[in-house]
Amino acid sequence: MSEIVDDIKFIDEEGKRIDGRRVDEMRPLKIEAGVLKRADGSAYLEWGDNKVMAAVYGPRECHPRHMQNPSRAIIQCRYNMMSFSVSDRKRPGPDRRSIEISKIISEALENVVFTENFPRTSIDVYIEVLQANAGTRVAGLTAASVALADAGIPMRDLVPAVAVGKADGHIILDLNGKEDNFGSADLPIAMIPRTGEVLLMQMDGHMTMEELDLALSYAKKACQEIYDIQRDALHRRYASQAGTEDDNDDDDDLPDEEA
Amino acid sequence: MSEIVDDIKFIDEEGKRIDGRRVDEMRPLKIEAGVLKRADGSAYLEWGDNKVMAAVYGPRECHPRHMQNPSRAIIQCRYNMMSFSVSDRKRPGPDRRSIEISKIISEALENVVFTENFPRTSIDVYIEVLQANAGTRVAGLTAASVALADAGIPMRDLVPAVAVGKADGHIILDLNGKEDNFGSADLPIAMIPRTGEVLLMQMDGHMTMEELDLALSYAKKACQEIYDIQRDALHRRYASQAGTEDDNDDDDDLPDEEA
Amino acid sequence: MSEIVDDIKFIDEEGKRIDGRRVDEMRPLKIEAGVLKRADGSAYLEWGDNKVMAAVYGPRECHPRHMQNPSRAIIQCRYNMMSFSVSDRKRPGPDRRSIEISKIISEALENVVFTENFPRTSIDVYIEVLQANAGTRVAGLTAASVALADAGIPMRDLVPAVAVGKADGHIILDLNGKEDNFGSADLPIAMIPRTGEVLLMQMDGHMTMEELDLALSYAKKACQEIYDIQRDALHRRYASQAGTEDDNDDDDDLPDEEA
Amino acid sequence: MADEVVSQIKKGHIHKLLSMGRRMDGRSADEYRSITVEAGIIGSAQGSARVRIGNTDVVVGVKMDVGSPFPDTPDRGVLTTNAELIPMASPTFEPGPPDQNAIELSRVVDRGIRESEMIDLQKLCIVEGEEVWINFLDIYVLDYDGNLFDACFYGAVAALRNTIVPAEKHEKGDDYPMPLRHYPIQTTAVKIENSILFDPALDEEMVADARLTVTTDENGDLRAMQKGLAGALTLDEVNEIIDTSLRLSKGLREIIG
Amino acid sequence: MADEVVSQIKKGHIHKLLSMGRRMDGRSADEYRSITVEAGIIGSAQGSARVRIGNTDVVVGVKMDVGSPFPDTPDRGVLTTNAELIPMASPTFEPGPPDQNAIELSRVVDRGIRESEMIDLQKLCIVEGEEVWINFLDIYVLDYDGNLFDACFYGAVAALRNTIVPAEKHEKGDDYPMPLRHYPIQTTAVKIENSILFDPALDEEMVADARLTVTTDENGDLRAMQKGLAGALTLDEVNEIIDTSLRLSKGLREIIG
Amino acid sequence: MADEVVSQIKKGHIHKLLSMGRRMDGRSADEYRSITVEAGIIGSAQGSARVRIGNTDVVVGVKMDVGSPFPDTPDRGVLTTNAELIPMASPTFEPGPPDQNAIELSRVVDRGIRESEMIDLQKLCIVEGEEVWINFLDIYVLDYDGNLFDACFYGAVAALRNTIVPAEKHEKGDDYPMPLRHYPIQTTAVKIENSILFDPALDEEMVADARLTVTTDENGDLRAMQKGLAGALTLDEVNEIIDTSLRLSKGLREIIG
Repeated sequence: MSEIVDDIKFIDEEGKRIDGRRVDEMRPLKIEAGVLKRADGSAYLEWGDNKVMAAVYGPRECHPRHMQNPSRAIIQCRYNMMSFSVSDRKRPGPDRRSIEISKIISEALENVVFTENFPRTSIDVYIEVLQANAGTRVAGLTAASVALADAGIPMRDLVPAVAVGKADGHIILDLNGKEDNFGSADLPIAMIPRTGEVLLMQMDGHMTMEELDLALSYAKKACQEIYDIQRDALHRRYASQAGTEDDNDDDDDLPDEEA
Repeated sequence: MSEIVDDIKFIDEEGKRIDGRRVDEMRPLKIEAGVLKRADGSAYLEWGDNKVMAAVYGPRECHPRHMQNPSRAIIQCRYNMMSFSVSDRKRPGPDRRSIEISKIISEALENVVFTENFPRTSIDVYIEVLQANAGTRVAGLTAASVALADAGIPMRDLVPAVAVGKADGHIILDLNGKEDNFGSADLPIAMIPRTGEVLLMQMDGHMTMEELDLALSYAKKACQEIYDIQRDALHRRYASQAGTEDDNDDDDDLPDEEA
Repeated sequence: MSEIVDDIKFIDEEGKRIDGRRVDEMRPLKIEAGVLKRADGSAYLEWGDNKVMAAVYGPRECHPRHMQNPSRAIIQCRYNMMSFSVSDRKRPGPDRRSIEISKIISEALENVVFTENFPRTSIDVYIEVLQANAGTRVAGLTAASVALADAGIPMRDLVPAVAVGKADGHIILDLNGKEDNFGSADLPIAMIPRTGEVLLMQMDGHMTMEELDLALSYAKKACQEIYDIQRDALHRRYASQAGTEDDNDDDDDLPDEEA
Repeated sequence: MADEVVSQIKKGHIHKLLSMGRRMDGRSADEYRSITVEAGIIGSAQGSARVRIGNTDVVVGVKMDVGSPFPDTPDRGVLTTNAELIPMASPTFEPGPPDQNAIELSRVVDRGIRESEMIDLQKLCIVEGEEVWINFLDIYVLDYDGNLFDACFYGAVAALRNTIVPAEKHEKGDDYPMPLRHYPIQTTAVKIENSILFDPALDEEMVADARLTVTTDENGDLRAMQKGLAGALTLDEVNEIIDTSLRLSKGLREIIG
Repeated sequence: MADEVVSQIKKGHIHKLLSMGRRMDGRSADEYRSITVEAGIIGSAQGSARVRIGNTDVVVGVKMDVGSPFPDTPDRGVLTTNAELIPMASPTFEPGPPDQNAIELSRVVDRGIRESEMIDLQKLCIVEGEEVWINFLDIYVLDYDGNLFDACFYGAVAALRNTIVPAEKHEKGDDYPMPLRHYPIQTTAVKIENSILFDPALDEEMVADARLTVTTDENGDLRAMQKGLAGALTLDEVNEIIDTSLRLSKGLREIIG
Repeated sequence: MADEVVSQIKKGHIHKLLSMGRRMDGRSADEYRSITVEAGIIGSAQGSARVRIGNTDVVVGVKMDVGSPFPDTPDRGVLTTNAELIPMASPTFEPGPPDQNAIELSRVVDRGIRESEMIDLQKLCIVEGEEVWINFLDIYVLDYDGNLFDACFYGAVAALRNTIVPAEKHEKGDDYPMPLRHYPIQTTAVKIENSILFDPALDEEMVADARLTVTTDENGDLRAMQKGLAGALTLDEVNEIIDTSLRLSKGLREIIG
């Protein structure tokens, strides 16, 4: 969060944001599953002006050896921003921010994958941000869980994630680039709609307890919405794989063994 | 190739170059084999103002393990310019240029070594440029194949290499430093005289098809000349090793099993 | 040693140094053993304005494997200055100076540890300089040998070390920061009092042979003094471990099997 | 493998105790171990502190230098936070550049300091767009027995409160204390099965399912949070942790002060 | 080992097909797979393109900044090319800095762009000896199914043709299109036993003996070449590949446009 | 393991010879192997030398450039010494940045040059506080057969004595020889059991207990020392080595000259 705030008007008299959204309205989100050939699973996502590709390899032999876990698979996520995805060119290679994000995304995904089915292996998740416009970590996690499902990896659920923030004194859902740069709080969160479980959560900035409550309520609603889009992407993927004979709307083929 | 060209005269009225050579004339080339004690094979080369040392270790256990090839030896070449070998001091350690050169030299040498005789091993070739004056990659490859032979590694042939280029509108053989800096094309090439096989070839700059033909004909002739100097270096090496009793000119002791 | 010397007065008319010491007088030295919980052994040292922590782990499995010695343990010391321990912030991570110091301290400690008792293992010694004021390498070695003893590692003796130097034309013992910066010679040395054996010695600057003799005689006396403080630290440590019933001054519980 | 077995046994033991409402060292669920703060112990630093929470032991130093501001904040000083998990502190820490654990740690500490606006960075501007004070906040862990997040944060806060801007040395006028605006407090809790435990010791951390670090200010407002580990928290648990954090923060603020 | 066996079987299969004059996917020897070019897809870049050749998928972006020229070319802009073989694209790609394959790839693409004098670097000089435009040409491989050399080169050409110099943002006057002089085209062929195959698919690359990449300009002149792999080419084969490359280049130039 | 066995056997052999007062190659204890110095062999360097001691073979080059002085020595040129133990020179040397052996080697050579005040660094100041000559002293080991400390030191001394400051090229007036004040000499001895041997060959180094490198000047004063290896030296042995070093230094100075 920048400290230079609040002289810009982010919410107009009619309660509309600079891009015309309501405070609790998400940017348009599109997800397509199964977009890469070599990867075991993949998903491409456009969310507002974010463009994110996720790919999954595994379960496969874990390198280096000493990281193997004898009782389960480990999830190794690598979140990366392409050099041209941001305003000033970013040097290729991991920086401290991307290493932290990779870690918390790995942890969130570990929660839903049945890692105990694949001892000693690694499930590798690669997230590449082609174009960034606020909220890339939640976009990456949202895409990654679709890619995991596309790879056929047994999961107890999908992981939708979204950021809520604060600008111009208002709690707003799914900050865009400008709102993020000049806003005064940011709270990325991943929540499983069915159980209300929080798998990823960070916060920085300044929020009262009341604002936090509002923010979490926005996030909860949005995660349900994102979850539906994730499921839809997988439906379309399975339908296209299965051809025309199995183009129904039944949920049975989705990876929710514990539903 | 620099783009600043052609206002310098590289060929005079009599067809002579700035160092007095004809367009199809090589700089003086001297090779000495067996110049280092610890290495399994070595060669020192002076070619115009280039000074290059090559050393070979192996076949020996391949590190790291995962690079081992179960059916043959791998050739690992490391081409390096010493920091003081060029006009402006070069930082020690590999740069992108030297990594590319190391790769293409490794590939060229792989062609002639009977790698299938030594599964799971590595044959390590080290090329150090003590002083550089255009054409160091072909000088390095030329020296390296002599060092391989000196190491007693079975090879089907030696690999002579040379650069042809273009300056002042003329195709010229074996560019020196000035011709290289201000020339308009460079074509390093390694060719086995007996078979005409091309093992290494790169080109950058600007050449018409006719110029390419001329360049390749110069290269072919030069490679034969270099090849003879390589063989001569090995003869002298064997003669000195064998002492006086075996100082003949016979080719039989050279590594050309398929001759 | 800086070359800018000698216009500062380091010894006054009464033979006293800028901090009031005589030429052959050490700065106050305090050592406490057993100050960390996780490490197998540890020692904290304050020596003038130096503050140094040493910790020992091992003998333990040696990583990487290829460094294992089949007939004995290896000693791996890592000397490090904390970023804020010096006047201008030092970037974290090893620099060339600390790598050299780590090497010579490892060698000195190898002399006294019965490494042959622990084949294939590593004994890891970590020295952290919290605050530096000249003589940190000898302070580190002095602390490290106490930490080794605290770890219960069999040793034939402790290793006291001190620096002697030259400033203002005088040989002086245990240079402080100012004397070190503007002095004209520095001679860090580790010597076992009982045998007079020199385990670590470096010198830079300018000394006549007579000055060297004087310097070594100062060092010898100081090493005995330091040795007594090391032993005292271990006594206090053992006493506190043993509780009140074994609070005697007997040397038998000290690690000098060959005494 | 052996580690795995020991870990399983330890886990069983801790779970059994927790089912009886007890922790291994006898603390209550929201009780911190003994905290000691020694400020100003490093003379070569502009500010410093050594903080112990139980056996966890960290040292923090602040070095200040004059340098250029970032282009997008020309009128503010710069804060750079680094944490080193040196191998002295634990058999599991390895030499080398900070790994993902060290990076997360330093970023969480940095976020707590930065987002609370604890430092008045505008008062660390010397000439707008040209010269500002650069703060290097360096954290070294000497002994690791759990809850590094809080130990390092308290060390950072104590070191900053103790920092003197070295203006004279740089010929920028008289020395003055680091300009501070807030005194944020942070707590860290873990969830083990259905228990929420504050200030986890190492053994508790090893078997924890989820972790939540919460930073609040004097007004009881949120300044930063970081959830960690693969386990989930319900919103109720999140709220419970935040409430307890606020309750604990007054006592902690007095200790760190 | 298993890889080795599969590779042997695949090699046998490909050789058998080739002996009957056929390729695995039914193409003729000088036929490219389907090529698609999407230009301008990255709004945060000054120029960009995503290129697919069959299943091979690459994205290229151009970022421009103002900086200092190299001392020996004070009146020219700077071109820096980097290729990242990210592990997303293939199970054989590993994280980390570019390896020798990525370096060769980026240097071959760079050479084709640079030696063809495609960019008029003199028009990217702002103040001689002081300020010029710096071009970062960054290539990311998303999906690797063979012939990266051409896919990346086409991506680079398409991205450059689509690039707008961001002069306004840097207060250097009005934006203008990247100044280009030539439209070079590159082809890559491999030799497998006695067959020369253009646009090798991954399976073909895995068993190829030699590789030749040829860059030519609109006049049919050579601008760059790179031979790769351990196999040999005869001069006749070199000439055959160059002739075919020239023949193919017109069609390719229209597709990349 | 095999290495260990061979090493034990070699050690036994060397010890047995030494007990009879002999070295493997027939030298006396204080005798150097044949030393050859070729100066000025690298035209692209400002100074250079190739030095062989027996089969040990090193090449040293000096490159000079104009740059900024260190803030604390504004009126002096800068010396930077680097030694590369390239894998060409020994099967035990590995590619990569300098390891601890290479670093100790370069620092010992540097210390001998620097502490002897061999170079008059003040004469390498161009404009105080702004421009000075930067000396890069780069050492490459081509063939390693023991006693690199001395070979590299002699190479450095010979290269410096042969260096021409490239003032004209940098438009700083006429070229002139490197300003030198002293001609330090260094010797290295090892202790094997109770013998002190100068100029250890590789086989001797492999079984040595302790090593002492001594640098002295023309006046017979000490300028630098470095003890190495895990073995101990008595003060008597230290004095014996220094005495012999002084005795040998005249002859060595003439050879290196």
